[in-house]
Amino acid sequence: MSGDPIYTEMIIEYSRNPSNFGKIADAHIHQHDANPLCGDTIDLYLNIEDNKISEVKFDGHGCAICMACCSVLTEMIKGKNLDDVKKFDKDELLSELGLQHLVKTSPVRIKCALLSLKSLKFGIYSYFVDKMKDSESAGNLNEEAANLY
Amino acid sequence: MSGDPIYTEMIIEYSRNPSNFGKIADAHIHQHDANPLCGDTIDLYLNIEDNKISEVKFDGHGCAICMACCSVLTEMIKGKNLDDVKKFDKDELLSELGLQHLVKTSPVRIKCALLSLKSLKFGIYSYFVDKMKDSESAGNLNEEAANLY
Amino acid sequence: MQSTADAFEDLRKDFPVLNRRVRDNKKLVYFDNAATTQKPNQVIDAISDYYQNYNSNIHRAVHALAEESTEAFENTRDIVAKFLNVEDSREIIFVRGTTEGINLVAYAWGRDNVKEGDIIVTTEYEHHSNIVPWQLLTQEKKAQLKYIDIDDNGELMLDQLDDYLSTGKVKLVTFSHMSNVLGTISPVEEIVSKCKNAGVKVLIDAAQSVPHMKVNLNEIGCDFFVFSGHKMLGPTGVGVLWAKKEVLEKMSPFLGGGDMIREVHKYETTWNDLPYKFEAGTPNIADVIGFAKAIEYLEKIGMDNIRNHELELTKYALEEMKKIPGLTLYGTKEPEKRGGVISFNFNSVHPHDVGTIIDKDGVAIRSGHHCAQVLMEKLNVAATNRASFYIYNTKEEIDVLIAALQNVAKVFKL
Amino acid sequence: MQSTADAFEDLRKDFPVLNRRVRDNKKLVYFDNAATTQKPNQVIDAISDYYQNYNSNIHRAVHALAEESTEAFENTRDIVAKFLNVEDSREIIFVRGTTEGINLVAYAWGRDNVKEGDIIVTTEYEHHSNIVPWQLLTQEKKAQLKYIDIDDNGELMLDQLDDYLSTGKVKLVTFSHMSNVLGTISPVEEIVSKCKNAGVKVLIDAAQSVPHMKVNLNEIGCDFFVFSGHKMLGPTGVGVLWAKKEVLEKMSPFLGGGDMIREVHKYETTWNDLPYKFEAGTPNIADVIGFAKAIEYLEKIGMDNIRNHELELTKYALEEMKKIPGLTLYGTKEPEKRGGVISFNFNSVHPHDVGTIIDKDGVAIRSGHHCAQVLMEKLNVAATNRASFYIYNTKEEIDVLIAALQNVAKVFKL
Ligand SMILES: Cc1ncc(COP(=O)(O)O)c(C=O)c1O
Ligand SMILES: Cc1ncc(COP(=O)(O)O)c(C=O)c1O
Repeated sequence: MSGDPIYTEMIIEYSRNPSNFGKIADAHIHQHDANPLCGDTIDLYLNIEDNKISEVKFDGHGCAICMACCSVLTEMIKGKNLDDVKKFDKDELLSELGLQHLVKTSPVRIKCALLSLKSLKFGIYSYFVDKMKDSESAGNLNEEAANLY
Repeated sequence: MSGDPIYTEMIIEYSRNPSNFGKIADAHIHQHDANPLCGDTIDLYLNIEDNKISEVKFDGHGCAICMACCSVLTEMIKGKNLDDVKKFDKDELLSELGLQHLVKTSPVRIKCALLSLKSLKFGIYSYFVDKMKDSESAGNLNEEAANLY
Repeated sequence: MQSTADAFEDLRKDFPVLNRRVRDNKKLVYFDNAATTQKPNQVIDAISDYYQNYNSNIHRAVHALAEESTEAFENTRDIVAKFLNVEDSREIIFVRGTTEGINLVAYAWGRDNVKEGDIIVTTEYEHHSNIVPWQLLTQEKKAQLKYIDIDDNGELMLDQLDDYLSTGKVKLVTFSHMSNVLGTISPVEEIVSKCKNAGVKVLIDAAQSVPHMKVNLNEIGCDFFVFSGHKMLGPTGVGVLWAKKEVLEKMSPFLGGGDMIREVHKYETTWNDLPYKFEAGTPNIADVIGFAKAIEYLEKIGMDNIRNHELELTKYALEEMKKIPGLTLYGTKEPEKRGGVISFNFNSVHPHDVGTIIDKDGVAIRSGHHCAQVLMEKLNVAATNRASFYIYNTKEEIDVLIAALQNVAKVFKL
Repeated sequence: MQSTADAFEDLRKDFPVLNRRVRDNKKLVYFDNAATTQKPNQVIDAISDYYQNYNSNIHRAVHALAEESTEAFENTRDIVAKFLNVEDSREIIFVRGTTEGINLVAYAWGRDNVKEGDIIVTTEYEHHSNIVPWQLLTQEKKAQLKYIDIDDNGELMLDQLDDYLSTGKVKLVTFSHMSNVLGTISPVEEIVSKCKNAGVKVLIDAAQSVPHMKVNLNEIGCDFFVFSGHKMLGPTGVGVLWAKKEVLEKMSPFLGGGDMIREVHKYETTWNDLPYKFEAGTPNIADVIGFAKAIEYLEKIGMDNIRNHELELTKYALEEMKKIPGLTLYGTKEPEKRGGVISFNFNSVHPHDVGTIIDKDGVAIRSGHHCAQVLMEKLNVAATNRASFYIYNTKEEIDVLIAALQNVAKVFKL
């Protein structure tokens, strides 16, 4: 089955051994989200220091796609500046795993892929509201998260 | 249009000049009913003496079929014994006006034809309950009225 | 499109039922369009195609058929949104029809927002589906239901609205965009701006307007907007409730069940995003998909062309009917102020009898109270006859109606 | 019918979608029947025929088309009543589906009859549509929602029901006739008799039973009974609520609008007779008419034959699946106690991934929580795979599923 457009070595590997899997006690940001279509749930934990993502973990149940995307997303944002993270978009994430085609081919599975990103955006949204008092950025994040799929 | 199976001379005539049209003040029985399909309403008034229909009138709006049937029904039951009236059935009424065919040909118009009979049955039903304490007859009347169309 | 009358004549071929012969082999003249319209092959075929080729439940499964049906279903939402000029298609909620849509608002918004003493304003020319839900709500909440009366022209007396609004107790004003009996087109702009000034929510029953004229929801400024697919070439069993996202988000859910949830636990549940929060259970998938074809069909003709076509028919019919002795016409005399709906009575002949007699000539009109008994009470009649037009109707068909009415006079020896 | 397996093979020709090729030209194997079933030509054609020949709104008009459509619509009510062995077809109420039916009861019966402190009993294996409406109701009324748990075999622990009933506070016991995840068939007789002894009302969610086995409502003795047409060869958008006349007559109406009224006045309204009191607005006419053909189709095969056919498939599938290493089966091991629904998990592979991979081989199953998250919590999984069978499925198709599952192991290098 080499050449499977979804179940690449990389995705299977991540689904077995997800990166950054676990909880952060008393995280600055804790976002819970669910995919109402399949029952998958994830919890995303972020700590922020000096406007940077100093620590990130995720926890939950999900399919291989969801687990791989959570893994890659957390890897990609770790240590990043909040301003960069806030601009992070779905193409960056999907292309890292070669999953851009899902946008067109699978309206159902794309939701598995982007659940992580949606949680991230909603998670830092609250942070922008409460801590940064930056309602413009917050508004954008909220819109983006809602329109992701 | 001679030979019209519904709009016979007799029906047109009754619709112009209904029999027993009007109210009875303080009638022993007053039954209001409506045809929810078209908005027609009738009020049937009955006085009972010595177990006989001593007086009967009806009032309301209705189509030619409804008016003719009300007219004929009231003519037919006036002076009749309650026990006979309670057995009165739709064939008797419809055949008097040559409208038996409506049962098969027009599920909508049959309701116009039988509104009068339905009111009669519901009207004397209450009388059998309250005055005659004859719950068996009352039950039958109620069933008959509900199943008329 | 080619030039109008011909073009409209031409589209009759898309409607198989128009070839029907009824009763004694009479050509069908279908003038009961305000009740429900006929359907073009494009819509009928889309439904068959769905069942023959990709029938599947939607949203949740990952298999091929489910992806295809989900896409076709959600595509309809986008088509509806574009048709109404709604930017965010998540504001489009599929319901069975106008009746369910209004009840949804009465339950999910009304139960939370209407309190004892509050006022809900409706009008005398409403359909029962825009009266009864509010009677139920106001009775339950000990609130008050008030009516905007109509004048002799069949138009709303808007100064009454001012009086109601000035009490400060009005929570909702709800009215039909076009009366299904009189054809009167309501002064939407004026009503909405009065309500907005007073901070009052507005619901528009658009069952009779959306099928017949261009509607731009981005401009109207109402809060709730409801209509039925079957009155605009679509299948039975599909309707739309539109409301602003902010309003929908704050509303409690209506029906509970599958698809409207995010997570269900034994004792608590969180709600899904819009629009799914309000679409519990398996929806009417096939018919929603068919409905898309109805909208595409209408858009191809152009809503302005449709309005003009109907206006022409209405003018013609009014002219011809005025010539018939003993015929009473209801509603405004100005055709521009009304849609293609004409209610009338004929001497003292009961509408039911008129309906039955002209049906023998193949003419299908509606006779009755048209689910508008409050209006009937106002007009002081039990019922009226109603002829209502749509895109496939012609002047020749109106001539058939006129001739059939003459016949009624003969039967009743008038 | 000719002898069984052949006869069932033969009816595949009535289902056009079964000829579909999906993905890389794979033959479709449709095992998602618990979500929705495919439709035979007889049903599809009946819907087209309605739109092509006699489409009209029902009940109120006197013209030819309205008479024909009204008769076909009401005829379906009689057919449903006979199918369920219900004597009085006025007890048959058309709704959109199971979800709307249950919500109707929760609103129209529940709001009047459930008070603070009262108990409503449901089960751990319910579909969300038989949980969420009761959560909403009990929360609103400050009543309590209690669950009958399931044992390791996936069967209800009925002694818990005894405990609940002994409190004297139970107003309603509601449960699914057959679990849509485990396939478990509930012990209906026992539950109903316990409830009747306690004077407690019973609702049966029959979404998964009526399509697959003979049901005799005259014998069951429950108070409310609900199911969906689309899960039994019928069109989407039609379902049935049955309840005893005495119960329905005492109930408040649910949706307000046209057809459900007797007389509407400005400030008060009287209700129409049954069943119309609960059927507000234009119903889903075409699909109700199509639904009649689905029932006729099932009756021609015979519900007992259908049950046997599915039992055979289920036995075969369970045997074959047991041979697959790493495959976990849920629910009772005794095929006679279950319907044709098999839920399973495969090693640690997430059901979504299983679904996507076998879909490439043309096999359509469902992967997810099946709108039964309370049950998922109990089984301690987020989701399962579910294969569910119907009349047109074959053993050969089960072989395809088995082969496809082997493939999943290859992809995940198990
Ligand atoms: C047991 C059960 N109850 C209720 C439902 C809901 O039925 P519907 O979606 O047709 O309303 C389903 C199917 O999804 C079911 O399997
Ligand atoms: C103005 C108006 N409102 C509401 C309705 C009800 O629509 P439906 O029966 O499709 O729910 C109708 C049509 O019957 C109507 O004309």
